[in-house]
Amino acid sequence: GGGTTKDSAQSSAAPSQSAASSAAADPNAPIKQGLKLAFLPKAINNPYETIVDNAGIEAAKEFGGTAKEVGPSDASASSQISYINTLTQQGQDAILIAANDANAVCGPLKQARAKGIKIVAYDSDASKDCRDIFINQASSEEVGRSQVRLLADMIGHKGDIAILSATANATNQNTWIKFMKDELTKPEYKDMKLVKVAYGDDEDQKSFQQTQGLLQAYPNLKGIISPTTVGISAGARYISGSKYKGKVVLTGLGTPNQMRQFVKDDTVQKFALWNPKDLGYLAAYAAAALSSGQITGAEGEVLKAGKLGERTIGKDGEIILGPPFTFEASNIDQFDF
Amino acid sequence: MTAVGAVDGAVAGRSARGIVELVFRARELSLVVALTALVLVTTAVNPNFLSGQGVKDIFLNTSILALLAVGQSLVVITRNIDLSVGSVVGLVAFCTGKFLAADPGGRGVVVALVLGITIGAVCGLVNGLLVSFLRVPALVVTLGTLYVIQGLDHYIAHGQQINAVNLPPALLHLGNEGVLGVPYLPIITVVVMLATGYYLRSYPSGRDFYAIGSSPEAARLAGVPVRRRILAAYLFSGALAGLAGVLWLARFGTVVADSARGWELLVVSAVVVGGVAIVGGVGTVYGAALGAMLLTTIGSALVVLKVNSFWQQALTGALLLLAITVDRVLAVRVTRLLRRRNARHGA
Amino acid sequence: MATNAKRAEGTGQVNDPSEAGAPRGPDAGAATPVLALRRVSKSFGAVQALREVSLELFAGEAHALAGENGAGKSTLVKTLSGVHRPDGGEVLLDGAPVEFNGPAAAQEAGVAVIYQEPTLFPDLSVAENIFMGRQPRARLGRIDRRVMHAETAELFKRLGVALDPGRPARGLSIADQQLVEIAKALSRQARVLIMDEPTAALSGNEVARLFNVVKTLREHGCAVLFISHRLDEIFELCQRVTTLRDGAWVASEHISGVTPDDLVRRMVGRDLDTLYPKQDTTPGEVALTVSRLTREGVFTDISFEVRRGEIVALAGLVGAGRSEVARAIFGVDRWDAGSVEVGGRRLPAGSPTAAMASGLALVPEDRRQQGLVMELSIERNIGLTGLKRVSRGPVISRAAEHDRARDWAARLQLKFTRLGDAVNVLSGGNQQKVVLAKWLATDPAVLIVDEPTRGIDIGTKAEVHRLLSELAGRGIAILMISSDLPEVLGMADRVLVMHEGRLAAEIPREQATEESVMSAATGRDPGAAA
Amino acid sequence: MAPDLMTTAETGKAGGPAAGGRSGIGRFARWDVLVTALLIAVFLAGSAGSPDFAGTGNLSFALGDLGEIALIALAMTLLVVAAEVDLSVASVLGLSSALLGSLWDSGWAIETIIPVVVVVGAVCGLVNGLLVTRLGLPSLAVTIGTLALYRGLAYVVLGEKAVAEFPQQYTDLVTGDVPGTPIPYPVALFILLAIITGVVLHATGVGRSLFAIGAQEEAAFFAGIRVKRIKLVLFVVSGTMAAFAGVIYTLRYGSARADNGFGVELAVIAAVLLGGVDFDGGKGTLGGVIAGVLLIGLLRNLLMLNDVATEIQSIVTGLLLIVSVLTPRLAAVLRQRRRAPSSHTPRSSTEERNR
Ligand SMILES: Nc1ncnc2c1ncn2[C@@H]1O[C@H](COP(=O)(O)OP(=O)(O)OP(=O)(O)O)[C@@H](O)[C@H]1O
Ligand SMILES: Nc1ncnc2c1ncn2[C@@H]1O[C@H](COP(=O)(O)OP(=O)(O)OP(=O)(O)O)[C@@H](O)[C@H]1O
Ligand SMILES: [Mg+2]
Ligand SMILES: [Mg+2]
Repeated sequence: GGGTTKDSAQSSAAPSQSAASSAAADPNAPIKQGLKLAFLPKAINNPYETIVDNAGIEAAKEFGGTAKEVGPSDASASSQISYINTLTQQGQDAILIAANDANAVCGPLKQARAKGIKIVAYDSDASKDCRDIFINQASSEEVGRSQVRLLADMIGHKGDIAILSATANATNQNTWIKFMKDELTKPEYKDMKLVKVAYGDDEDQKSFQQTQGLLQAYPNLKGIISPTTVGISAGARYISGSKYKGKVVLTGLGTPNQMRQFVKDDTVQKFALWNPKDLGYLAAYAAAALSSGQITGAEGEVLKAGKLGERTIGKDGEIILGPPFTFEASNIDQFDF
Repeated sequence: MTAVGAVDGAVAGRSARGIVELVFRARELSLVVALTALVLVTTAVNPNFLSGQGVKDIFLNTSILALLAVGQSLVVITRNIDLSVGSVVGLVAFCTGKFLAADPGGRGVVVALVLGITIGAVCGLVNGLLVSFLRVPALVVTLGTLYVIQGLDHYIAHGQQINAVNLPPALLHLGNEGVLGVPYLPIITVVVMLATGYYLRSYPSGRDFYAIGSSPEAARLAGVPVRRRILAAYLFSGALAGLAGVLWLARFGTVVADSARGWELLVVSAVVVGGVAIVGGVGTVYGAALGAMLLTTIGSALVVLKVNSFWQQALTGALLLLAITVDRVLAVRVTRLLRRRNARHGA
Repeated sequence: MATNAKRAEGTGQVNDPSEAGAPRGPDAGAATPVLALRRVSKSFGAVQALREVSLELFAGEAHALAGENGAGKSTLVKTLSGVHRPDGGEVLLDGAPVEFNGPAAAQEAGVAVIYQEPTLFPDLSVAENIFMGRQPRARLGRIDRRVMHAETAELFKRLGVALDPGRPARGLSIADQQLVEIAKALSRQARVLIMDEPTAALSGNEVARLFNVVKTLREHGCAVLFISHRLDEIFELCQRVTTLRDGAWVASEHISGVTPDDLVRRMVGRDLDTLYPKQDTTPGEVALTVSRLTREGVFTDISFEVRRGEIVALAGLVGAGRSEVARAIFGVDRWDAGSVEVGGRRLPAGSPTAAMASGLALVPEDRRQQGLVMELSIERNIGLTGLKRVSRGPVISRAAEHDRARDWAARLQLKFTRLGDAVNVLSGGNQQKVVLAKWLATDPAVLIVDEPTRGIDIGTKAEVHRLLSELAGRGIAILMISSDLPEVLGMADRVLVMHEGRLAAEIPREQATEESVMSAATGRDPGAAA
Repeated sequence: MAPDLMTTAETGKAGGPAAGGRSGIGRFARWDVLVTALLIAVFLAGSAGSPDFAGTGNLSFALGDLGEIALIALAMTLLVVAAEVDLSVASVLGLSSALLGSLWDSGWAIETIIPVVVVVGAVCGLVNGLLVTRLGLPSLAVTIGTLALYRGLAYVVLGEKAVAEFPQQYTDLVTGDVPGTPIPYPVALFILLAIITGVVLHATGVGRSLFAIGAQEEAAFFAGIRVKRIKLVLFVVSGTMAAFAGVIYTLRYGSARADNGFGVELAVIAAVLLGGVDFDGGKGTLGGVIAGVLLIGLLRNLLMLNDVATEIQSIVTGLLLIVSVLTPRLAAVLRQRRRAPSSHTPRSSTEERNR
């Protein structure tokens, strides 16, 4: 019948063109002085995000700009919106955002861009057409697949496994999980079975109980992947105090400070992460380069990122920080974040 | 004739009392039945649920919520409410953690407990003073202090995290070990619950709380020190929230500012499911603790039963509604029974 | 009569009893009063409730306090019991000034009070209600429930009350609540017992028992202050009487020296019309028909009719189920069987709105819970039953609402400061008038009044009676529930008597006497049954 | 908007006896007036302190951000005046958002979806209402239960997904301004509904009944007011309004998710209480509530513009709530001291109640 449906809306909507790509880049332009950058993390009380943002704030000082961190106290989609609006009103030069919801933040971000504000997404991407660049901590594909490899090695490619994720609609998590599932279809994992994806909502206590539930519900569980810093530490804590210690292998993404204790007491053998400080650093440089006109976010441009050297912008305006690093008992003491 | 009437009345009255008592007991009884049914069904599906580890987990999970519910029920019995408990737990867990982490060798469990309970009690004191002496509505005040304490907590924490490695081992021991296989946490909760319950039932000052909730005006006329009791209820609730904060830290080891965020409604749910009337005057701390246990056990059971995790929340809500509905229907039945066996028309 | 008039003159002019040499207690002269007020004043905002009132209570006397509604009796009681602090003057205990800083302090000092409005804990058992704050203790300070229940049962036996000490107070009728309050006060074994209209909700039997108990107490040296609007009770129980008018002391005198007429004159400041001026009317067609109405466990098989212009009284002992019948007819409670017809049309069960639409009105017995919204203003309370009438379209006309309230306040001689004041600042009697106004303003065809003059002073009572009679004269059918037997006999064209939830008798006006009604009410003489 | 506000506050004499005298202090000590004064103060301070604040762009943002809270607060005011509360509103909002997303995703026409979603909201309200009125359960307990239930159902409906890409003409409708004015459509709608609600509450028989029900339900029932039916309708209205707010929310953010509007119920309650509505029922004005909503919203906006940290914003909101109930209380005490220096009159029974 009549009316506006998804199909009719999609067919009529013209593919929106990114406004940024119209201007030409000048790779040799100097970085402007006194740039004002604003980091907008998922939530300000997430320790991981704090490390990232503080590194970015430090980086801004390096190139003579100022940066600040503002944000909501809960990681909900809508609470970031008022902050984007306010930052737009304040006339920042660039907004760096770890989007809680790729689409919800889109409208306000577009309005910001209309006012000439550059948008850099980091950690968790916003929709492609409402940001200039996405700084990906690691290739999503690489993260997903490597986690499965890591776990498979530890459990001998055999047994039931589960995933303990953050919130059910976190963009980055879902992308990783997609690649994990894909990796598992390969023949070498034919004896491994993914029995459950659980959500701990990035809340410590909830993740703790989810782990507990998983272990009870699936007595044959051999391994858990928790690709979120909150989840892996909560999971490790439960396992270390339970009878499952030494029987169930836990891996995922975590910070060394959080996990040190559990690596030392043998609850966890290996886990991975990139250096969050580098992520913040790179994002700050990307924002500065965009604002100064060195890059526009088009594929193939090269970003000069201070001490990190150069990174090439990939497809869809993505810059990849680097491969994730695997921590284990032998190397963990070299890190402090 | 009088004598006959009186005797008749007494006979009819006794059976009526029996029914009333039964209903009061029935609340706790029906909770126990529901809990047993839940555990049995879950165990039938997955025997692991009732394994040593499983039982231990149920009790560990319940302890903190039950402790908060015990404190909250005292406040609710006086016809008030304390929405700030969740924030207090967060504040205490973080502050105590930070304090201990500064010198994990020198500061032990006792210091942590004293500090935590003191912070909690101070929060309770503020609530209590505002509600009892300045007579501002409890809901508004504690909603206000919820925001204030939460803000304070976040301000102090500012994205930091307390890690278990930095905490004194004795504290973590408290959270995860026990005597003779029984963890300390539930022991603490049960002791607090029994002591509170006994006090409320058997001591005149304990009855004051019920009197105030039942009719504040009558309580004042009867010479009950209304303000002091309300202050005491908040102080107690705050102190227990402080204790819960320390236990939280001990159990989870790693804390950020967000511990127990949003728990205020969970605690109130537990109390209501446990049969404490939200309008005051009725209920026991045993019921409240059982309510807390039922709520947490439902959560655990649904995971074990492999119920789609999206259904969990919906089912929890539905069960809460079921609990209060059954309660109400029972109460109406009893009232009708009382009416029919009316002492005056009796026999 | 002449001597009385002279004394009234003498005392009426002097405002200080000590100077006027007011009569002393039984052991006048030597004894100091147990409890006394000296020149006590108290005001609430603009209202001066007490002005320089003095009063002395001696051991072993029953002292009555008389006055119109709003004269300040309850305020005086609350001042004596430490609820209110006086603005000026002092309270003396055994001759020495004391300052009670709360009800608890007064209780410590041996003052037990029955307040005008029962204040019970609905969720606690009756026994706990009685012993709250001073429960019998067992070892380690624990409450000894067994002793508590036993003592309660003992008290109830003395008062002849058949209540179970273990039942919760919720659901007790007003009368039973009042009895529990009485038991509570008696259990204190106080030196001073203050009773603010304890009998307002009680019928003859309970009153008689209460008086017996009070007399015993008095003989044991207890001082009693008694407030009632039923003058015969004052004359039966008390030795002395103090009268207040508009917050001021008028007289304190021996009861033997005054007649009821004197007392009324002191209270009201003028002579009164006859109390029960029911004119004879010829009843018109049937306005209300109740047939075989039953609500299980409460009343059974109630059938009667009320005609236009008729006042039918529903009499019976407390708890006979009269109020319940009224509530069911009006639709507040559901009935299990039977039917109610108003003007020939059947009413649906359980809908006050439908009852009102067909011309029924109910003045309920509990004005604080059922009659009034205590926090709303006088005019809004009166307007509440006629929101459609004072509206233009959907929007309320404030002017119409105000006029309606003003007219009725004037007709009922309501004592108020502003129509915009909340009803909870009014005295009990004046609150009752607001309830009456609220329902009379609906212009009903059938008016049910449940204890219409409970707590109303004698002057207003006459006014209410005149009003009811006038309404009947205008063709309204009136069903009146009353525990005040003289009122029933004086006003009713017919008396229906209920006993234990059944209609025991129907007695026409000519045959209605105190004996015939009481015997039917107590179930002694079923011969008179309809 | 300001004059409209004041008249609504004026008409709300239902503030009742406690509000009392017409004297300067008495008038000032009323919550709603106080909150309005605070609102004006915040507005002036904001305009003086930062040039961006009073710009139409910013105000339009700030008001738009408040849209859903304000809409739900209207219905909530009616409920709280009648001494009930609906804590499930945020969950109904989430459920309606999830349903909208799920139906849209499965190819329904948006013109069909919106009415369906609103009807579902009404049904949610009806369930609340039936539980409260038919079974006589306390609404606080019931709606804590349905808060979990409806949010859970939202997850059941949409799961982990986030549905986006709603049709342009509809998203424009909720983000765009009424032609020729800087007023966003949702704000215009809100003004319309606020006027209707204000008239109903303060000038009609139904409004009177609400105050009576809130102050003394039994007496209202005895006066022939259809207490249960009115309450039932209020819950349905509340559910409908929440679902409608959910539609606006979803379209405005262009993202349908099960967790949309999480925790909004406390913000709404805070605004209503800040506006001077007594949680015991029977007292309050709509003008006060509107002032309360605006005050919370503008203050947050102002603090954000000035880079005040989130945690401080939360502290300020909390303190504001406390101060808003404390000030009239202290003013009353002071007044009493002045009038009768020697006495500490205990208050009447109604004031004694603490909630
Ligand atoms: N709390 C109060 N606030 C304001 N006014 C009050 C208050 N209590 C009593 N009043 C006023 O004081 C006066 C005396 O009231 P009080 O209750 O003492 O009368 P009363 O003699 O007991 O009357 P009744 O026979 O009707 O019970 C009345 O005008 C009443 O309106
Ligand atoms: N809500 C209730 N629950 C249980 N019993 C009740 C309730 N209300 C009244 N009763 C009982 O029903 C009986 C009839 O009460 P009702 O009030 O109708 O008597 P009454 O003849 O009007 O006497 P009075 O009004 O003087 O008390 C009483 O025994 C009373 O205790
Ligand atoms: Mg009185
Ligand atoms: Mg009666």
